[in-house]
Amino acid sequence: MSLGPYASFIVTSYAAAALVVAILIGWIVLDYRSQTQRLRELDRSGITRRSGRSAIDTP
Amino acid sequence: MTLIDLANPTRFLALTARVLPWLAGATVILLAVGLYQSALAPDDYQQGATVKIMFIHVPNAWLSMFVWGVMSIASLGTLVWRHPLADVAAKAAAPIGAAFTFLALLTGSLWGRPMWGTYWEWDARLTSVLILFLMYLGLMALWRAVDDPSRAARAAAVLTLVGAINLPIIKFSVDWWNTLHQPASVMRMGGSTLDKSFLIPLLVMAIAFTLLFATLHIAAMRNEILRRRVRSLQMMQASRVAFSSESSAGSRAENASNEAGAA
Amino acid sequence: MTALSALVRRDIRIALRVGGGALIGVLFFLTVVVLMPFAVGPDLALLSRLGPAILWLGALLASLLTLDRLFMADHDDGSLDLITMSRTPLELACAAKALAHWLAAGLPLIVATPVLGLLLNLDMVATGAVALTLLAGTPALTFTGMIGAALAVTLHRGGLLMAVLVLPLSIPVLIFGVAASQAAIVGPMTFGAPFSILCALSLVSLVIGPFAAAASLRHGLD
Amino acid sequence: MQLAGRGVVCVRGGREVFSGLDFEATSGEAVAVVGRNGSGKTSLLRLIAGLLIPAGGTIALDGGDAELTLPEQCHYLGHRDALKPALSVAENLSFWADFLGGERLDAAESLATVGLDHAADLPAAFLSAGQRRRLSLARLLTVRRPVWLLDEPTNALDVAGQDMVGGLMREHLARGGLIIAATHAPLGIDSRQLRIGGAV
Repeated sequence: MSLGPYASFIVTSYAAAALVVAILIGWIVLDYRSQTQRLRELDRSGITRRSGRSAIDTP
Repeated sequence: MTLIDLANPTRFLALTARVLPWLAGATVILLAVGLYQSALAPDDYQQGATVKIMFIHVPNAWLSMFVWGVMSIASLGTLVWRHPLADVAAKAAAPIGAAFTFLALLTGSLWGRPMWGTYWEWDARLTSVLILFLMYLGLMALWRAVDDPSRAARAAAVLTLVGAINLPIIKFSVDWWNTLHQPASVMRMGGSTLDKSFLIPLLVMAIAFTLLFATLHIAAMRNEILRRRVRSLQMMQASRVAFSSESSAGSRAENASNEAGAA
Repeated sequence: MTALSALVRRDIRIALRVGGGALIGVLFFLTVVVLMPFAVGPDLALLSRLGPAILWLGALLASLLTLDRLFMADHDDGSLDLITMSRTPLELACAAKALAHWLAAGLPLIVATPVLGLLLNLDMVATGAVALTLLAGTPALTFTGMIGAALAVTLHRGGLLMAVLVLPLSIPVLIFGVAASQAAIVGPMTFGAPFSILCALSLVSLVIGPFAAAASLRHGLD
Repeated sequence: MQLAGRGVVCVRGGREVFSGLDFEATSGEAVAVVGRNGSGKTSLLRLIAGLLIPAGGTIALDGGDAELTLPEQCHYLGHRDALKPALSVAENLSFWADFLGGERLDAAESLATVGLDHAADLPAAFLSAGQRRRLSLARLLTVRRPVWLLDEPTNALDVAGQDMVGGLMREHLARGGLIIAATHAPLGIDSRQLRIGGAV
């Protein structure tokens, strides 16, 4: 597979797409961690939802 | 399973926890297949190897509009059906849509540099995507500007729907504006029927990216649900502190109203 | 120094948190600049000639827009009373607030400039020149705009009145900012002369702005 | 330490609010400023705090820190809370402690005193009006100032909160502090009354 004279443009496109998608995934994963962490802290300090269930329904 | 079943955030979380790994797996497999096929695709007689940028540009361009469509339906859900997860869906989709639109613009201009000799051309299509990108950013700014998500939801829903109606008009007027000033130099992508060797990888990539969006969107919706849960629990915590320190003096009325506000 | 750095850190934190306005300024800048080609037409040669002027106007309007609430928010919640009473001279506190505003709302404009330069068909040299002049000139915009923000508190009127008061004050900055960038792109003047005047304007405003703002705030106490 | 005003004249918006006002307060003493609405209670506090300029007369503090002006030795607790909803409770308090400077107490301790220690990491936006008032009071405890100027200090507070404010004021007076408070309700501590603006 040869990319011809414009290889750098093609590689940059794919790299940029990979980077942006990686940032999106990273943001979502980190966000999930921080929210569950906060819920766990709230749970530990005895704040529960009205239904009485634990705030974290999913592990 | 119906849409009503999904209305319960707890059930949504439980359901998506099971669906999400499968969705992510399917995305990875399809992306791998799509990338393999686009690597094998022949060069275009006119565009040369730069046609490979299309395999990533077109799915992103498709998603930039598709995500706005998803957000519009979610906005209808907020305004008309008052579906409790609709504004969660709309809010979670906006940053992802903005990211895909950004990629569409970026890969478009990286394709344009070798083809047109310039990174940016005030071409009708590019320009309307740029406006779409700005509208995504404006929507995200609106969500960020208001602390209370349920208050921001209606404003954002109205803006999304107005955008959905307005985008074709903007596109049309930009077309008109552009041809008025610069008739000849606009190069068009369409027109020629695509060869199968391009069409199949393009389709696979488009489906893969749509699946990628679905995965990211559901994950982001889960985060948003959890964020709201944290928020309401924190408000309960704030009023509970008052309860423990003030209950001795018999100020239960104030606390009761606080908790009602938090709930 | 702890007092001033605490003030700077607080203002930046508020600007970047949910509800803060720092990033909306950049978005406004983007939008204004993107609108310009629709007004003048998509002629790339014309756009690259007008580019520096468009970028400067966009930055001017964006920094003005976000300056509106510089003192108003602190006045409304009573923070300004405590700042006035404190052992930190009001002039220094004003300067710290303006610095925080520039860091949170001015710097992002300069970061966004290369992208917009691309849209306006500016080459590398021209984009660099505009970014450099903005880097030297936006502090002047912030520190003169601060006077207007202080007057807005005194007069209990923000928004358009402030724009009318401040825009004439920023004319010199605009002239030398655009002149320096044009000089770098087409000549015939050297870049150095207007650029050093621009830097001088910034330095002068760094001194005058805090004093004028503090004086205006003191007289507006009630 | 003695705070004294002689012949103080207050003019606001072209209207003379009060004139020829004399008052004094010594260490360990609280003065309750009373009077009907519009008689200038808040204006008097703001005059002492240096936030208004008197149209006549003098206000001076004898025996304080000679290097500091009167406003720099005052705490002013006004109607507005000087809180930023975007910042957390602890961030709000530590900002004022850093900015105001001087001798300071542990922030966590004063939050516990006003009953907000559990809410330290929550955004101030979640607080109720009474809790915001408590957070403002925590500022008075964290940063030491000899003169407290309190404008309706028990506003928005429940009975327990009012008792707490009473306790804090007594403690401040015992430490040799000085309090000027504008109030409609009884202050809850032994205080001298300063009536302005004629009969209620």
